[in-house]
Amino acid sequence: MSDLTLRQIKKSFGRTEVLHGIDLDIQSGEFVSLLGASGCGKTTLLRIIAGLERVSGGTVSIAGKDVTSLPPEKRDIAMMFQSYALLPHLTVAENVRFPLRMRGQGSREEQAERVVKALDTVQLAHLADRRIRQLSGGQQQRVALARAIVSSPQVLLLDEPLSNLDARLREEMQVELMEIHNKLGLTTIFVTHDQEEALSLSDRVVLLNDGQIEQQGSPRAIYSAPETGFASFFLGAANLLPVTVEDGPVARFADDQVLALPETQTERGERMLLLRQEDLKIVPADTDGALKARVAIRVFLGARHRYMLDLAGQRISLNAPNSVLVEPGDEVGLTIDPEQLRVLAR
Amino acid sequence: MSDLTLRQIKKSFGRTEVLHGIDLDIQSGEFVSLLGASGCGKTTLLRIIAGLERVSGGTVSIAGKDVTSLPPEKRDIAMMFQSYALLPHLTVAENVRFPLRMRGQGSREEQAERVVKALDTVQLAHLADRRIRQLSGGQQQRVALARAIVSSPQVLLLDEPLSNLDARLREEMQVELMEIHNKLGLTTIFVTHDQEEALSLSDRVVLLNDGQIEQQGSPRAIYSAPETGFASFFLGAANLLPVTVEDGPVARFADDQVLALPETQTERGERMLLLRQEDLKIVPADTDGALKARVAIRVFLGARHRYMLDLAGQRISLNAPNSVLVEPGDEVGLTIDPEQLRVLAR
Amino acid sequence: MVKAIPTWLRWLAWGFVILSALLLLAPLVVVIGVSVSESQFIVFPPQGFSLDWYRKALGSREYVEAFWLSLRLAGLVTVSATVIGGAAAIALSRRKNRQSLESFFLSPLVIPSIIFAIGMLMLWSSMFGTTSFVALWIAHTVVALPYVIRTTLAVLAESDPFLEEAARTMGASWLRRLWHVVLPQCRPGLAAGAFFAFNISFDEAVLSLFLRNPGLNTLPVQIYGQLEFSPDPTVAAVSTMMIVLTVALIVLLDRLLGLNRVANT
Amino acid sequence: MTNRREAWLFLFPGLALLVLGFILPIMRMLVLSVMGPDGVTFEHFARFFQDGYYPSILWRTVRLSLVITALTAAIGFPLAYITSRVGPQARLWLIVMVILPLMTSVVVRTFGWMVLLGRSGPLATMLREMGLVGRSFSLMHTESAIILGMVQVLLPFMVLSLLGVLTRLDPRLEEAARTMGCSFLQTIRRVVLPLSMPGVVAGSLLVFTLSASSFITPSLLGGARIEVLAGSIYKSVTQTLDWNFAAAQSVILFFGLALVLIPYLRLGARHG
Amino acid sequence: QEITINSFGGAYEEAHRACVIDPFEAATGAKVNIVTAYSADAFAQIRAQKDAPQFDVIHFSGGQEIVGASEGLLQPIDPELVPNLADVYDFAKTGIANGEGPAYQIAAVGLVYAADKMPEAPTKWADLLNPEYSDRLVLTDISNGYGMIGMLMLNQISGGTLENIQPGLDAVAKLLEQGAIVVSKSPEIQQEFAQNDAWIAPYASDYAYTLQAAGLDVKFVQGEEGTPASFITANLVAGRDNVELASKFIDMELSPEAQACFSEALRYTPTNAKTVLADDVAASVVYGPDATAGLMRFDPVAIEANRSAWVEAWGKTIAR
Ligand SMILES: Nc1ncnc2c1ncn2[C@@H]1O[C@H](COP(=O)(O)OP(=O)(O)OP(=O)(O)O)[C@@H](O)[C@H]1O
Ligand SMILES: Nc1ncnc2c1ncn2[C@@H]1O[C@H](COP(=O)(O)OP(=O)(O)OP(=O)(O)O)[C@@H](O)[C@H]1O
Ligand SMILES: [Mg+2]
Ligand SMILES: [Mg+2]
Repeated sequence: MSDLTLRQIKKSFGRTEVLHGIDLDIQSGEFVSLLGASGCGKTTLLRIIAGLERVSGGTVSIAGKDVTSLPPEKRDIAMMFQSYALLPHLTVAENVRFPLRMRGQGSREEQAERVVKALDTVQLAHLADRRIRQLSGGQQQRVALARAIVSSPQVLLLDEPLSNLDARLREEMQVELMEIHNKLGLTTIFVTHDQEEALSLSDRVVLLNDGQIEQQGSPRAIYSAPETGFASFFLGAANLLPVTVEDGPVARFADDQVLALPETQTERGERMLLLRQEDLKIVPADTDGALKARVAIRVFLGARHRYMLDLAGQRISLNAPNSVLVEPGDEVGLTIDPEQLRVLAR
Repeated sequence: MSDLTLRQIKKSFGRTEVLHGIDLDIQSGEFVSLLGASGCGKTTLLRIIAGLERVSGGTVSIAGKDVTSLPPEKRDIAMMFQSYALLPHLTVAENVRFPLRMRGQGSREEQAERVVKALDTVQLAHLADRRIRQLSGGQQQRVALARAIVSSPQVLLLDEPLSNLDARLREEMQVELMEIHNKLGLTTIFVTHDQEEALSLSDRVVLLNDGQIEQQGSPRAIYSAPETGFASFFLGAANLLPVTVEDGPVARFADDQVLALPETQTERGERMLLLRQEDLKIVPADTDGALKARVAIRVFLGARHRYMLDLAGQRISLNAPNSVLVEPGDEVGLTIDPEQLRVLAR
Repeated sequence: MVKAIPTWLRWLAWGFVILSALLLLAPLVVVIGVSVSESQFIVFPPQGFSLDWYRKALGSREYVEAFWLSLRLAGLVTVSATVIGGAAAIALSRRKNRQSLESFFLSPLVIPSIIFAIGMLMLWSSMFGTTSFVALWIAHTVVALPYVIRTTLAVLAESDPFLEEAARTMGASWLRRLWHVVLPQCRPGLAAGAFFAFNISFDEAVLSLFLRNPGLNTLPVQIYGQLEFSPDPTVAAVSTMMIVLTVALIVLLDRLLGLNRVANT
Repeated sequence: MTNRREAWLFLFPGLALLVLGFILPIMRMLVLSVMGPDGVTFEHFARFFQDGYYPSILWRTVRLSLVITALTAAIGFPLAYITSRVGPQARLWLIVMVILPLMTSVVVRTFGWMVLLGRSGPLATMLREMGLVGRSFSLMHTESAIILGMVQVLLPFMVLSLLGVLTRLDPRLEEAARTMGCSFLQTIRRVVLPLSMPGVVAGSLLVFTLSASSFITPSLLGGARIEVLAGSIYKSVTQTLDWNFAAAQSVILFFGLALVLIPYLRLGARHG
Repeated sequence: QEITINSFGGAYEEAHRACVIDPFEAATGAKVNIVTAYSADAFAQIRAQKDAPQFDVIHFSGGQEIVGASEGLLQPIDPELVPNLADVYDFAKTGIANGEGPAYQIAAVGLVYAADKMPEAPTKWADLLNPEYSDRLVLTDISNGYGMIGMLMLNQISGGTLENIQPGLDAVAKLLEQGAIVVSKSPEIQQEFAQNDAWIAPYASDYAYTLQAAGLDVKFVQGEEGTPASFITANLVAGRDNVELASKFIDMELSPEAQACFSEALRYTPTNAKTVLADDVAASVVYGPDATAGLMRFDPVAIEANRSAWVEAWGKTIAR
């Protein structure tokens, strides 16, 4: 019902342009994640979709209708702000009821019911009568989330909605969000700085880099086939190493170790080799065909360890389950399925 | 030089007590993480250490001296606020320089130099002259971080310093924090909601639950030997299942499947079985001695998948590398090293 | 914490408050003293004790009528100035380039009221004939306007711009936004402005002096006239009653509405 | 409704009121400043500047207003800060204390000062009994009396203007400053004061203009011998009936004040 | 039917009501609206209201009728409509021809002194110059009508004239140097006598009586050098339509009964030759054809012509 289309969206603050022409089509009911480095323009893009920010160029249309200059209250959206923007003079429950009152949705009793439900969803029903200033940071964030989901808008915009929650709560909230999304078929646009969150929740991931869309696609596609160095670097926990691709085809490292490449690799010359962390396996150093590396640092992460290894004069990192346990200083081998290797331009 | 000791710290807001007697000793130069659910009192505890909040009971001492009623400016601390608390009337650089000016550290030039260095650390040197309101959320957080680390206080208090940063930046900031900590030997107390961050960075993890210390210890100790259900649930990505421990010793599940327990297990009767996610291995359903479970949900996380399995009428979850790939609906087997099993009271 | 104030400073603060109270209240003590004095004059310390002046003030038709007129006028002026001034301040606070408009709205403060009074009287007479309550109302509103605008603008300068935006995304029309978000935010400023407006009107003598007619005698004009010809403690009695009334009203409001709770948000 | 329409809707009543209810009437008066018996003339302005007398009145007016403004700010800021930070009950009484003076007629209040400051008033009597001053000592009819009286009359304007801003300050900013080594007083100076600038500007604008254009208190406390421009204008209107000159003086006062105010407004704009 | 007038407030207004207004309303059945306005304010008001005046009868005590008449704000009185005018002393109706109203009362200006404090009672204007009294002397700003007359009198005894008031200003300057104070409003005079130990002030008989009535031990004497007088005039305002009723009101004010009543209440000198006063009242006012003939009036036209310049010169003289 409400496809969202952005065409050549540009935005400048004073003389600095922060969005350089964004083209984006979002299907009705889609769950889209916006991913990108800090300061790349995610919030600005959301604000433009919400109608809070005037564009410097380009058009926004919803369901085929140009809404570029439609004021936000006329768009059927709900937005959760990165800074929450809770109304300090209202209680928690009043804050959550606010959009319902404003949109005149339902009778007083229905509204109260929906507020209770939304607060239950974020596990804050017991604080309904608190003032905003008396809440902890995470509690405030959850109130903001409840306020965003309480009315059922066509488009739900969430700006880092879970950043201040502990992992447990975060997981539960993710599930709740998914359920709401599936049940109501909302179009949801979700800004997050957590790749796993983006990949696990969304139908599509849009990767922003410095005010431009770097790549977009399904989580699987974008993860397994990053098109640029930035994409692979940013998305996967990937290592990029300079190599020379020679006939074989093989990749030759700076220290003359070689690694077989898939047959499909036809280009030759100086390239970057992309080694995704999870494709690398630590094996005994004397394993056949394994690359040789030395353990530099080991960091305990609980369920796994993070290793920094020196390979051909470069520092690479990977996570390994606790079942693999090597010590800093050890020489180890690294194997990788040639099919998983990707070669990018330098 | 500056051991920090908390003794029986209590704090009430009005009639609700949010800290119920916290005892904590922190060595000079230690890096301590405070971990706990949203609203459990982490920020409140930091504020008490900083001298911003009056205690309802108990004492705070630094280096053996009771400082419970010492005003914050007399304590040699730096604190980063969860809400940043940046001064809107100053520029980025002025904000960062503020603590230096106030403490009269160094000449004008030295201060400028240190400001530049701190801004470099958080990768914001190019925005030094911006106003705070013109920054993105993550940029603001980084300014707050720079302001906290620019002076070299005895005690550094960080309240979720990295929550609004993307994974890449976050990792880099973690490394920077570690380096600063190691170089200057600061006592650092770090609130985070990210377990991996807590485990990887800190010398000690303090787990708060509802205003009380649930458990504390080195990352390894606390992770591998959680003392309570809450601790194991909160820290590891752990599954807790009700079982009956019978002679053998074995654990009998609700559907009469049994699992061998280590010999050391002497108690019998109704217990909870703790299955840590990373200890569970998905194997073909017909593997000998494997528990049988059915795949309910599979979620793509990029480097791995998250599976929800139905085991003996309960839902358990675990992450598995992409090399293991099973479909929802499949029957699978689960194996686990008996030594990794832990039995807790119901 | 803000509570962590050095002890000496705490004492200093109390000393300061006491001195300020002295400065603010000393003349009022004189006024109250004079009002219960037996003496016919405004002398202090009071000589004897008598409530005659209260009897006289309350028994005087002129005083009572003037009081009600002033009250009605001040009430209306408070409403009109607060509404018009508040709206203007809100609009101004949203403008980027507002300095010239802002100074324009300040101008009634810079012209001596006598000039305005005479000008108003001339204009009104030539256009509408004899002056009326409405003329007084308009004139007082004009004078009270800058107060509301200044105080409201000051408060709005500190407000969080995201709040109104958030309300917009929640579908709040401009009116609802105004009512539910903007007004609560500028409440302290509006309250101060409204109070000033009331007071300006209630205490305004010059405009009232020139714009009045036989049926339009405000309390300050009445007091002024009384003082000119035969100053006696009746005016002190009237003022004392005003003081008592104010305190009573504030305390009552506090008991009923919890002014503090409201002011605290 | 679009933003622009809304802005105009909000501004319109104020603008209309000001133009029709203020600009129009004062123009009728102010044009008199350039009107002579035979057409346009600047003689009234020339008269003002013919010798040092009127300029000295203007200068006194501006000077006194500045002193009064500075004093009210100096007293009003701490008072407002204390008021905004004490408990609710104390705050209520402090507010009552601050606004009470406004609830008595200016004239009556000023009479209170006249009694206090007069030759036989408590103050002079006390000083006399301590042998510090002579028999005829009186604070009345001095600039100090004007300043004292005006500060009392105008303090509420400053305090209430500031109070609104101060109560809305985010307390965490002060806390942050404390953790960065600011003492309490430094916090006030470095954080609270800059952030409450809009309130300071608002309050001092009100106080400054009020003290420059009021004449009742100055003329009663300062006496005939210490004239201020507003008093002189009043005199020209009602006593010497020289309205042209009154208008000229008003124009000059207007520009005199504008000269002081414009840089100040700019300051306020920067902070706001 | 109704008319609108101004009165001066306080005790004056009470007397006005009792002596004129109430009888007038009783006699004519008309209603009288009173606006309490001092001469100066009232004048400013009628000037500004030229297009739609609200007053029918306006009273001035400071010579404003001269300017008013010359600006056409006032309407000449028709003697036919004001029969009592015939009995009024000539000097009190000199301006009738110009359109000014007649004086219906005269306030004599002399020396008001604190009887209980003065070492010896003053008798002449020159006593004001006695340096011993200087820091107990209260002068009145010449923006006040009585203040103007007092200053002109000082000027006269110091050798000045209406063409040259410098001697008067010099005398004032000297007095101020010696500690005299200047007030600008009547209530301040009361304040000075009641609270601040003032001894002597050149001021009017009516106000002296007000002070006495309020319980102060003050006395009024006429100076030997002469007694300048301030005239309170009743004027018809131009542009109003019930001239007849207004004229009747003025007639009532000029009647012997009303004048006697006023004198009784406030010790004004009556201007109607036929007025009869009780002895005790007569003793304390300037009364009777001879005595009134001895009153002097500074040429109001000259005063009006010079007022602006004098006020300015005075201001410069007294400025600190
Ligand atoms: N002023 C207050 N009045 C009442 N309760 C308060 C107040 N401030 C905090 N609380 C409560 O105290 C508890 C602890 O708050 P605190 O801010 O320390 O939590 P936290 O552990 O930092 O949580 P988060 O991770 O969400 O930031 C919360 O439940 C909160 O609701
Ligand atoms: N008012 C402004 N004036 C100038 N530059 C601005 C302004 N607001 C934002 N910017 C800049 O625009 C860029 C994009 O900001 P935006 O808030 O959209 O980033 P973001 O992607 O949401 O970042 P984050 O993850 O840190 O929240 C940033 O570099 C920021 O510095
Ligand atoms: Mg953002
Ligand atoms: Mg917190």
